[in-house]
Amino acid sequence: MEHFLLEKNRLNEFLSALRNYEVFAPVRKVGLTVFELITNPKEAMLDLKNQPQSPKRVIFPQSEILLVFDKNNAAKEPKGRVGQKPQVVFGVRPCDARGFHMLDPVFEREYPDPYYLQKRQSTLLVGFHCSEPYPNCFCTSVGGNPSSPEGLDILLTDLGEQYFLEVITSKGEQVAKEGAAVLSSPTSQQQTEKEKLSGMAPQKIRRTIDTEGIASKIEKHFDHSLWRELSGKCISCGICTYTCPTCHCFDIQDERVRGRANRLRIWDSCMFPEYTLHASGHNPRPTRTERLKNRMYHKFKQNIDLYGVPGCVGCGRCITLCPENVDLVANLKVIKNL
Amino acid sequence: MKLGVYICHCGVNIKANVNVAKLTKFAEQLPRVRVARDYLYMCSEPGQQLIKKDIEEHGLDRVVVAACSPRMHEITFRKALRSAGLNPHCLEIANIREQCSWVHEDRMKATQKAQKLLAAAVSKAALLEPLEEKEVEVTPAALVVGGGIAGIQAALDIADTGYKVYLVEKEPSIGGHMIQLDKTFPTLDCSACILTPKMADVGNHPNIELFSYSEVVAVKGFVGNFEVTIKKKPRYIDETKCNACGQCAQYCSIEVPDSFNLNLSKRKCIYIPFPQSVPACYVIDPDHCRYLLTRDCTQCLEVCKQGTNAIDFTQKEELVEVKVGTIVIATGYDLFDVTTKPEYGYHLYDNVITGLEFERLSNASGPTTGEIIINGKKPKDVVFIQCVGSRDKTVGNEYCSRVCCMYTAKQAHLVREKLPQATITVFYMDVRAFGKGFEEFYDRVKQEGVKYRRGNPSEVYRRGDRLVVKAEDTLQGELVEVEADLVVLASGIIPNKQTAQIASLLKLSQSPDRFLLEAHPKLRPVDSASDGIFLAGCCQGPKDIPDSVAQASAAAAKSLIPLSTGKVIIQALTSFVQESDCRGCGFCVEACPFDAIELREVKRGRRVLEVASVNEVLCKGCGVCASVCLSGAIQQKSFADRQILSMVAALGEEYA
Amino acid sequence: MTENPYLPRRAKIESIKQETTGERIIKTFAVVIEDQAYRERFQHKPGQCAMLGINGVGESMISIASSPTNKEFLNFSVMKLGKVTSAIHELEAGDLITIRGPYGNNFPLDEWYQKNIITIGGGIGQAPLRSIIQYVLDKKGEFGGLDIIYGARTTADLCYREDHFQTEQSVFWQRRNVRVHLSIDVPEAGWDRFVGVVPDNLLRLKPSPENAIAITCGPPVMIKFVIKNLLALGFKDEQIYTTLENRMKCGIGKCGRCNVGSFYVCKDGPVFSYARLKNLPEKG
Amino acid sequence: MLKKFDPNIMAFLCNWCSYAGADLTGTSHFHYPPNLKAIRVMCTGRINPLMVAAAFRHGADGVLISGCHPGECHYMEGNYLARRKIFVFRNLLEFVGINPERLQMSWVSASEGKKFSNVVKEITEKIKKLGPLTTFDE
Amino acid sequence: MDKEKLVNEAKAVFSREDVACLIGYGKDSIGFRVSPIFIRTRDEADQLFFSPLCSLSLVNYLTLEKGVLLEGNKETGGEKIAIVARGCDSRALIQLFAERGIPREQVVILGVPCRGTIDLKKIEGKFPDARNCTEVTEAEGMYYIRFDNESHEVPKEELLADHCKHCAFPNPLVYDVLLEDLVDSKGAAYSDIEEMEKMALEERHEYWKDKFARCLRCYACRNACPLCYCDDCILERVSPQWVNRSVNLSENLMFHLARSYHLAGRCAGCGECERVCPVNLPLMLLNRKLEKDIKNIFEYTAGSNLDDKPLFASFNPKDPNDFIF
Repeated sequence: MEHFLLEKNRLNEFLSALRNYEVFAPVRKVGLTVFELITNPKEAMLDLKNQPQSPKRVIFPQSEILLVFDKNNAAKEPKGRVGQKPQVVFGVRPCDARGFHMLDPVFEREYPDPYYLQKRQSTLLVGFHCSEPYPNCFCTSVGGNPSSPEGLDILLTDLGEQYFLEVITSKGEQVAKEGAAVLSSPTSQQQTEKEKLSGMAPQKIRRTIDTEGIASKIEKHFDHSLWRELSGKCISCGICTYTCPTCHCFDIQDERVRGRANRLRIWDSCMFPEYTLHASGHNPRPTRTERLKNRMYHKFKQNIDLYGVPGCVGCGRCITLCPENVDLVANLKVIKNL
Repeated sequence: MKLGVYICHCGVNIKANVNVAKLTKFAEQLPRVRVARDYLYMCSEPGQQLIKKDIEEHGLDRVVVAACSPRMHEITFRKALRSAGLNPHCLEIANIREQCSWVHEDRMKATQKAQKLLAAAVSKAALLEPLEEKEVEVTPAALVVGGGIAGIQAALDIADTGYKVYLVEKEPSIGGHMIQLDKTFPTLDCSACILTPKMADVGNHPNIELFSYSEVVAVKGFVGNFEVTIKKKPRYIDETKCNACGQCAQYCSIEVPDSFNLNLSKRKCIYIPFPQSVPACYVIDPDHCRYLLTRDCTQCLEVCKQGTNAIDFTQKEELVEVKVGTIVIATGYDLFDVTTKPEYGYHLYDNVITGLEFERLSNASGPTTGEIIINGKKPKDVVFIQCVGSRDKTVGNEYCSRVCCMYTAKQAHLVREKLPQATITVFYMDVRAFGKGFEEFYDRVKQEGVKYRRGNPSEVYRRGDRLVVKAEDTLQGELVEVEADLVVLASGIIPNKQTAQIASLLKLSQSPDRFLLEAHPKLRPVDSASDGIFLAGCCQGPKDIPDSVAQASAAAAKSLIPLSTGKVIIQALTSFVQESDCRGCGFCVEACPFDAIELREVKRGRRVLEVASVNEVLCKGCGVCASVCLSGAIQQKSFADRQILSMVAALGEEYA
Repeated sequence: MTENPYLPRRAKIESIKQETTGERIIKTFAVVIEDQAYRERFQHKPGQCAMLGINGVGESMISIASSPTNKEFLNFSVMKLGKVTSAIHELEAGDLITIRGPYGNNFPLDEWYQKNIITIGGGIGQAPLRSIIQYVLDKKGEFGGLDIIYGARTTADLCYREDHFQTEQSVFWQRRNVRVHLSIDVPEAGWDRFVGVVPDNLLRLKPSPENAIAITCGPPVMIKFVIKNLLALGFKDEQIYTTLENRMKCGIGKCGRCNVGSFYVCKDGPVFSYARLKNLPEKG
Repeated sequence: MLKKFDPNIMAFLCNWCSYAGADLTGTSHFHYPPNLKAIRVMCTGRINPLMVAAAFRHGADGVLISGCHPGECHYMEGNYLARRKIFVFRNLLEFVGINPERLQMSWVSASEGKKFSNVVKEITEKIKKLGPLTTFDE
Repeated sequence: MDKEKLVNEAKAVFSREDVACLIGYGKDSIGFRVSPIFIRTRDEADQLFFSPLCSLSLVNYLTLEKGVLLEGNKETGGEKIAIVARGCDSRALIQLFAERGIPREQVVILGVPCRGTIDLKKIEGKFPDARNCTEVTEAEGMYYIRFDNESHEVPKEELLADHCKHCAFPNPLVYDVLLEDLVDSKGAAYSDIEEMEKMALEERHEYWKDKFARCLRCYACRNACPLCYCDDCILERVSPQWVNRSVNLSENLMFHLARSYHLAGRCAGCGECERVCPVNLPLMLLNRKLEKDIKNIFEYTAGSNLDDKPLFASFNPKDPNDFIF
């Protein structure tokens, strides 16, 4: 695909040129960087170092109306779902882009999920080469790479004064066309510079784990008493799952407030005891031990069984944000060494 | 789930301001509603018939009536439900008359509001649960605490109906304050003469078991099933043997102040409080008896041995348990301690006395055999000071003692009768002569030459051998000094000193004036807030004799209701605990005004936990517990969180 | 765009039968899907489930308790437990309910030609078994014998009581090797059949593993002991089938919660042979 | 055209005093605005401030809690307990930027029919001035 | 703190008491992180340490999973739990004891007088690359920080956790073993709350709206709170449904109003809710606002006295009445 050069000081012009798109970008809100719809390119915060939440919610929102019930309680699909404006998500880290790759088969296979898929198809991901990974990043251990274009439509690499812009997909090409006015061609030197940066990127990842054979270890030691030790600190909150770019579990609830009745899907977390609680009171995963084990099983065994890859992109958020320091990488190492 | 909705026109009362036809149509489309009807008068027989017929034909599970206030006809409609075989608690009423059609003029808006009220009622109705009204058996006996006139009257009324009564009096004889009085106002009958026959009736009544010289020390249980522990103090005399011959007292060498005469005279250490005492039995004062203190005197024992041999120094304090269904509290009052008003000099001058002391002085059986003699002389100038300790914020008693005005008038009359030459002055703030014959009596006394001066004396002091009462006459607007050789302080009534103790024993409340609190000041004046416990006489507030007797009879009648029906119905709106949600924090236990909740141990896995448990008999259904429960484990029947929330949600929706 | 898998269809409740009067109330609903096209598309096989729901309240995954050979209506036996099932219990005949499905796998009936079928059920667990019982009865020629072993805590907790009694007493069915073995856990006056838990009844009856398939469904602890006893009686792993039940929300393998090992019960289950089940890490 | 703001006010009235008082307002035919809709509870002590929050969420612009005068509670102390909870909750509302005037409390006895209508008038006026509560719109 | 003393006292507790588990602080392998550790034998006590980095409260582990730790150690048969507790933790413990959340006799308290703890977000922000052997000591208003062979000095104010700045209870109010001499306490200060109160109502409204709109409803604030320990939180029930599952401003506000109201008169001020929040909600402002009002008006301080009646189960006839018609 094509390569371009974008002068940093013309980035706003580039974004403004995308007027046929709704542009989502990281913005700073109350001391927090979150992906939101922006109306002015200046709102974008291109500090990739501080993204406690992945852009997952742009396509798979935390609360989403599935059905609307009218006065007679007949179910209708919500208006506005069809024929949405295409979206651009700007400032995506390569790991988070891979996250969408992990979500895709879940929502595509067997019973295609129109809510996710429509948005996914009409959303374009513009990513940044990740030059300054978090201390807890371990993407290279789970098949990722800080400069990986996987899952992205366009990848930008910071060359100092310019961005090196790689078009990855045909969707990306369309965007490059719309912003063509501010794009130029890179020199071969810049090309080399970019490649050099890509080559260096993996070395910046400081946490590693050899995931080879983890799946079988998890299965083999499923009833090991060690799981209890690993989960001792866990307080069953939803931080790890809600900030995870690949977690997709949801709850479906009918809600009625002020006469508005909807069926919604809302993120759920396998860390919550209620998640598997039967109405009878029986709970197949009654304690943190079973739940933490299930999460690791899901990511590093079930996902491989189902889709051939671990359900983890190594973004490290669950480690960084865990209030009690439950450390996925450390835990994997414990299992690995069993 | 099938709901029926019944909308009342109430003649034109509702229909005029609420579009009933529209409301009925609206009701039809509400969830779960099977039938919606409107009718001229839903509470009428045909109206109720409409509901009953639908319950039977459509198999309705819940009924919603939109009509007048539930405080009007909830019972009517509950009965209708019951007679149609539906649990009476499966009813919800939407108040579209008092709180809608009668208070709003705009018919459209009133109709809209009625829709909301109805929708809320329907949504709650769907969540109502059938409730059971449980019954408990009643022990056919009553306890009366206090043997003054109120306690005597209550005990006799209950006993005469055929129920066992346990009457507990802390003094050696019943009679209370009334037996100490001379004449009663305004009729001037002799107090003892009208009381002693009643006392004798008590003593002789086959249904009354009298515990004199005894106190209640513990009460457990609840209406219908109280378990009472009574402490009998030792008299050192066998009640069954003593014939009150009085020989013992003649031989007793110890003399002590006679408390019955307010220490104005002396009595022996072995004594009978007064000649007509019931029981007619002597008692030994353990604080002064030489045998009991030092064992160096056996005079009485010896003389009694020759007679009935009733003296028994081996007697010990005894605890007796009785079971009763109801309790009447008639613990009476104490006199205001006039020494807390030092300006009146009671503690300094012998000729400053209290009203009750005057009663003994004036009483033919009193220390002076009825002659008004003070310091050996008949007083020439007598001053009465009213409101001593009543209506007085400085001593913390804001209330009127209700009897002082009249007893002062009576005492002034007695002075006039016995000392025709004396000058008599009464200082008063207001004269409250509100009772039957009171005003007439007050007039009579004034005409008898008793001088009433409006003003609150500031000081009583000695000048020479006489007293001077200094006051501002607020009618004349002048400072006056009145000389006197007898000053009578109309001391007010305060709650019995043991009231707080009694209140905590029986879990009763006290009003701010420290008297026991009635369940409702207007409608339930003799009930306490605890079921099965009733109040009679001055324990509830100052009263004169007829009022005390009336309240005593009322309390007796009230307490007879459970005794005669033989069972009490436990109201259904109690709280209940979802044990699996309870974390045993005890917040509800602490919050319950009726001590109806306790923590009970249950096993959960390996751990033994405590969970709340509601005593439905004690629970009054206020729901305070439910509002302090953090885990939502304790709920009130028919007012559970989910039921209230469903109404909130329904009121929040907009309806066309 | 593809069909919205979350969109339920309306179905009418034709009739309701209260099955139990015990602590847990079970009602069996006969429902008919309103939309004819969807009704025709809704072709289920014994063992499958469907999402029943009430718009504005929620949905609940319920096993289909009737056989596909019944073309008139679908049966669902619903135990009153949570918010949704309580709301379903409030419904009356003639009311509307919503449905989507059928979901999950099914019993491999094609592989069971001329085999003896033994169903071992407990409590509400008889619901999915009823589908296969009805199927086998309707297609009796395709199968060998049928032993229906079923128990509940008390007689008040027994589902499909009349059906079972009828089949039990029917000479017609006795001649065709259909036997019913009912039990209750605690003795009751007038009960002349077995008293004791279902696994014990199974041991007492000692069905032969020869040419047989045993299908069990019930509370987790019952299933555990039934399987143990079946193995003791000589049944092979491949001859034992069970159905699992987990909390479900979407029914289509996306919401995550119903996984057992790498399978989603809603779409890869609920039917598991013991051969498959025993290799799963979690067993409910 | 801008729709005139017609506030939705929910009230929790205790059975013994304020509900009876509100009934007396009716029997006396004192008028008041129809914005207020009452929910009967046995005692104000039953009211959990979360019910107030729920009322706001479900669309109330204002909430009134009314019970017996201090010392006159049918259950002796329910109104005192309610007062303390409501006081704290009002402060919490104010702290998160919700005008505490939206949560009103009154003591209305069974005999104060006139007072009840005045309370309703006053609270309705107050809420009208404050405008709709939009915090819970979403 | 002297590690040796801590370890020795912990070991002594194991020798003296029938302890199944000791909950203390252990150094995590990475950066400045400190983890709760669960010591089950005497020898493991060597892992314990305490430093200004110990900002987390351990009390919630006592009640986690229906108090699973209290079920004792099946191997050793111990029945008691020992816990390292700072001033705020001791308040939480008192409150727990008073509410019968856990019996006093089942807990052995190793009290630590606390000089305030470091906000992990602040120190990680300052030294994002610190990896190994981090160590922090405090002296005279400065933190001395060593890691990866570097050493730094940072004024205490810069790193101190916000809720520690206003701490009125640095010393444990209840303990079985006191690990250090008591430190001076300043008494309650609410300058932050007073600042907020000065804001215009609308301004505060906007402030909180922005905050609550970010809430993920991950329930970390609740789960980390030592006093949120219901087995089944009412805010997650569907009947009655106080809070819908939807994550939006309205439901989030419902959740947080309910959460802070449920802590009124109960919050021990440990700051866990705020510390664990992944979206930095200043939840302690809410808790401290109520704490302040309750202290000033009702003269009530949660977790200060075992015999106090619950705030909302008691009243004073003289409670404020002037807001009532």
